[in-house]
Amino acid sequence: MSDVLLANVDRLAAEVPDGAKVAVFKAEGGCAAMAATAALIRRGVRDLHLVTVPTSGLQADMLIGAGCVATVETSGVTLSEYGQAPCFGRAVKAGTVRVIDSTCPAVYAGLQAGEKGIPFMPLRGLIGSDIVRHRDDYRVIDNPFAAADPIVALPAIVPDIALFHVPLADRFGNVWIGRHAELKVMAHAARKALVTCERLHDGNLLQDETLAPATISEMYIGGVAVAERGAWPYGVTGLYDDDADRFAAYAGMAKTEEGFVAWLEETVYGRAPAVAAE
Amino acid sequence: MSDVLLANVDRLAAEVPDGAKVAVFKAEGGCAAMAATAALIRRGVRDLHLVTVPTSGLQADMLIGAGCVATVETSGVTLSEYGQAPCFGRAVKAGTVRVIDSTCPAVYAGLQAGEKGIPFMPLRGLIGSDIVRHRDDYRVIDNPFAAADPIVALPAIVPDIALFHVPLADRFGNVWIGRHAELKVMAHAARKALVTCERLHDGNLLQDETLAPATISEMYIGGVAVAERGAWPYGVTGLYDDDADRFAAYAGMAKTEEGFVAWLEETVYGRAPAVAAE
Amino acid sequence: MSADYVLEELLIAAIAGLLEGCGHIAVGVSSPIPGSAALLRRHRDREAGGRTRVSIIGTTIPEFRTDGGVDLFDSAGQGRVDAFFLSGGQIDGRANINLVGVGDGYPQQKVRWSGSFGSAYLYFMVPKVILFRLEHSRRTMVESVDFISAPGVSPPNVHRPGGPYALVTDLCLFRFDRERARFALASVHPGHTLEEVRDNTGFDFDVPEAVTETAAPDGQTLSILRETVAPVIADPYPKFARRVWGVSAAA
Amino acid sequence: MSADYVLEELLIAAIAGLLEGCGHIAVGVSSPIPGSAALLRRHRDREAGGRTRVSIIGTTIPEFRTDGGVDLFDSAGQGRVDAFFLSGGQIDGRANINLVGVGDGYPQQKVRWSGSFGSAYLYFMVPKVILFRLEHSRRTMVESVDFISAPGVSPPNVHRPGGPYALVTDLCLFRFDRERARFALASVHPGHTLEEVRDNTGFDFDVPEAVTETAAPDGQTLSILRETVAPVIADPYPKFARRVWGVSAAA
Repeated sequence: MSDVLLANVDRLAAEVPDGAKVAVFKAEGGCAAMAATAALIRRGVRDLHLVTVPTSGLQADMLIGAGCVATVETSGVTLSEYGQAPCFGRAVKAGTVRVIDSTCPAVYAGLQAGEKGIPFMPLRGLIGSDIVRHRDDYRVIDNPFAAADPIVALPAIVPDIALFHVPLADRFGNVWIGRHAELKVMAHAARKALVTCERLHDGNLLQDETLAPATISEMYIGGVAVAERGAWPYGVTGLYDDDADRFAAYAGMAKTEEGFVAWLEETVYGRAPAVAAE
Repeated sequence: MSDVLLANVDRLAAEVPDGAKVAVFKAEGGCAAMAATAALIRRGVRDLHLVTVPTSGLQADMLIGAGCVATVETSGVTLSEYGQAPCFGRAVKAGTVRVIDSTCPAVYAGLQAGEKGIPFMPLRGLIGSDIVRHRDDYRVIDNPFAAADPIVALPAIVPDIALFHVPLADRFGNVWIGRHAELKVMAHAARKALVTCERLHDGNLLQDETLAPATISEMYIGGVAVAERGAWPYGVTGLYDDDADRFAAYAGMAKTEEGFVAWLEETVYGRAPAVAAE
Repeated sequence: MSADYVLEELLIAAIAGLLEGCGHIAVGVSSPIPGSAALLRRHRDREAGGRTRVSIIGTTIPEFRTDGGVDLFDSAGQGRVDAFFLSGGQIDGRANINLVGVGDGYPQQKVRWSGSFGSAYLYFMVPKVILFRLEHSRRTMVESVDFISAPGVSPPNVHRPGGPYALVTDLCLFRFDRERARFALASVHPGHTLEEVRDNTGFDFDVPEAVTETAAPDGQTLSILRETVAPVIADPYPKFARRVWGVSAAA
Repeated sequence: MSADYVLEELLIAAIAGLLEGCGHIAVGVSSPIPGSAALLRRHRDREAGGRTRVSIIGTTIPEFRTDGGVDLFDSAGQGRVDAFFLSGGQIDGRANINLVGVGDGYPQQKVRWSGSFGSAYLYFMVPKVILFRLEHSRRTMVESVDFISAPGVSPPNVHRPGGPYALVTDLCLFRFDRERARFALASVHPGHTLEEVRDNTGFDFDVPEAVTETAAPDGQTLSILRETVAPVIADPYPKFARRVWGVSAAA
């Protein structure tokens, strides 16, 4: 459908209302929609309920630092080899963001319940973890097929929006996700998916027998915008590498609020660094 | 692993012990392992618990007719446009096969529970169906997240063996399934998958960025045998068509036990039809 | 005035009318008439600027293809399928359907059919399920089915966003009242009568004061069917398209 | 006699010993030492005709790649993962691990770490979980963690095929007794003492009569590490391979 193809990432960001429950994908592999994240910050989105699938890094940290996030439901926010996520840590300690701790397979299982249209998914493990103790939305139930066998029931996660970046999309709104099968779960569970892509594929992805299996049908897609290098500073497998210098710069700058603001000025608003008065 | 690659379909069939719970895939699209099915009949396998994922046609009908099956758990056995499945119908009426009626999404959900290693999967619908009334392995439980909201809990399905046919496999035991994503669920849920393929792929399927997403890792594969036209008389999308004449012949011949035996002679044992004494 | 048409075209046009307002229509295997109706509906909606989507299970046309069976049922569970078609070897007056077999003593019934397929789920989850059965007789339209593959109605506490909406046969069109759990005759096809329907129906149903005749397809509808729908439906259903319209699949 | 080696090589060899008998070893992100140990184990097993499989999360080497995150956790749920590694900002004497933060008043603790990742699940499902933490101090080895990301032991009615097997630090190697819910010192690394371990451990643990020294890697092991393991582990962990072995990824 031609109206799925949006003009640019700012047009895509406009589709995310304040207060939306937004699922974002883990950093590795280049599926974090970073150009769209900058657009969300520029648009000044507020009160997001961020669900990291199942973890996040720079993307969640920037959104939290920029004040876009009311709640973050996550199995982990980290800059990995570049250290702890500074804005996330500050905001949790200050209580300016509500953190809902989860564990990776519970995020996937909750989304799979959303995908299947079932109210909950049972999952092994978890019992005795303080995650469960603090989650009043989990239930420990009896396995109906065995005696005295407790199991955690996880409520379905149904994001308003799944936001991610892919290598390829077509003009019909179909998107090709490569090896990242979890993106299908995310897109199916969400009310709609908003997607940035490196480039447009000529023709219909669903018509290509080798690309179709890793293609999400336009039925699930609310909008696609082309964003070349849209995962930067993350790399996209086979296309470009992580920008190690920028990660190191972020890890340093975001240690202070002032430094984080300067980072936003440079990378989100595209304004040259302010020259210190001498 | 080189010992995953087996010499031929008869060697593959030898991996299926009597009494095994074997999951087979629906007929459409060419994933029914028909050459391996003939090998199973030749080997004289007995007492199979057949799980059709979620339905079957000629494959289940032949195995039942040949006396290989003790139990068939199915959402439907049919020759589609060629009519009802004759051996299945006869065996159910005679009580020589135990039929466990299911419904397609319940088969998938049970396998997904097996895939996730959880004891059960909740599923909407089903309540009030006689399927549920006759399945003493289902439970109707209360949704723990709502008051007075019954929902069916389906026990995990864990086949001993998943048996199917694919277009491509490699020497490491990885198999490429194209659009048939359900085969991943089947292979993951089963203790091991036995697979026939049209041809071998040079190199490692997991190394090809476009083929890898639809590839099942050798971790799940117990054996692969090359079987060119291995779905025949079913067609394989893009390679060869359904053999309409053979289906019509089967529908006619299998109407009687004698005719079915003659069909086996021709197509399973490769013996010429007996010439009637004149 | 209406042009010459065949029964299939009458049924397709009638079903397309029932599908009004459905954003996503899914069609199961071996359903050429419902499939043609869905395509007719989509054609009309697109001419009016709509985005109606049709999934035809088993087709190789990418536009109509689902992402496999799991995806079809999951998307119905998510509420993304607005209309679907079911049939039954037996259908009874409470819209229970039977795809399993005839007779007592299940599982060893005297007639065994294929099985229930996805009916026990989709009948609950899809808002507008249209029952379709060409053979309208006391053998198929029974007072009470011998096996409930999927029930027509459910107790109020059972989660059920979907259910039966209408029943289309070779004789007539019924609408289903979910509150009352009863069929009401909506229209009788041209050439048939209320008496004929009564004689061939094993269940009791409501009859409105003035029973209308099922509207014959107009010339424009027939043109769309023969010129636009036929070559598309010929891909999944070549025999049907050849028999009804003498048409082969579009290149 | 043993050749010159670095601490990393000692730890890799010790962990490889713990992995004996594991058919499938999975390694999480940011785990170069466990990853190298898994590759050493696999090398040895293959030389003995075994089929040991290693999955290293985050690598682009197809052989070590999982089919995405859902597949990793599901395969652990199916019992297809025999060994995994976890760490903790805090680890206590009952093998509880904390990846969330330090201090009271959760969630507003005085130190906030990243989060629990998959620990609350994998710790239950993987038969042999090896805890690995290079900093052995009273800050990390505590009497009782401030937040239980994943518990070391569970009541007998809780389904738990997996759990802690050992704890490897820069000072020593503990084994974990699941019945008694206690660590027992297994060996102290060369150059360190029992007293040093006691001084730096905030929890009580068992000490066998004769505490052994962690075996130094022999020359053959060091050859395998430097010639076979190093160029492979350099793909996911280039900095580590360069620092420890001065080696870059195999072409």
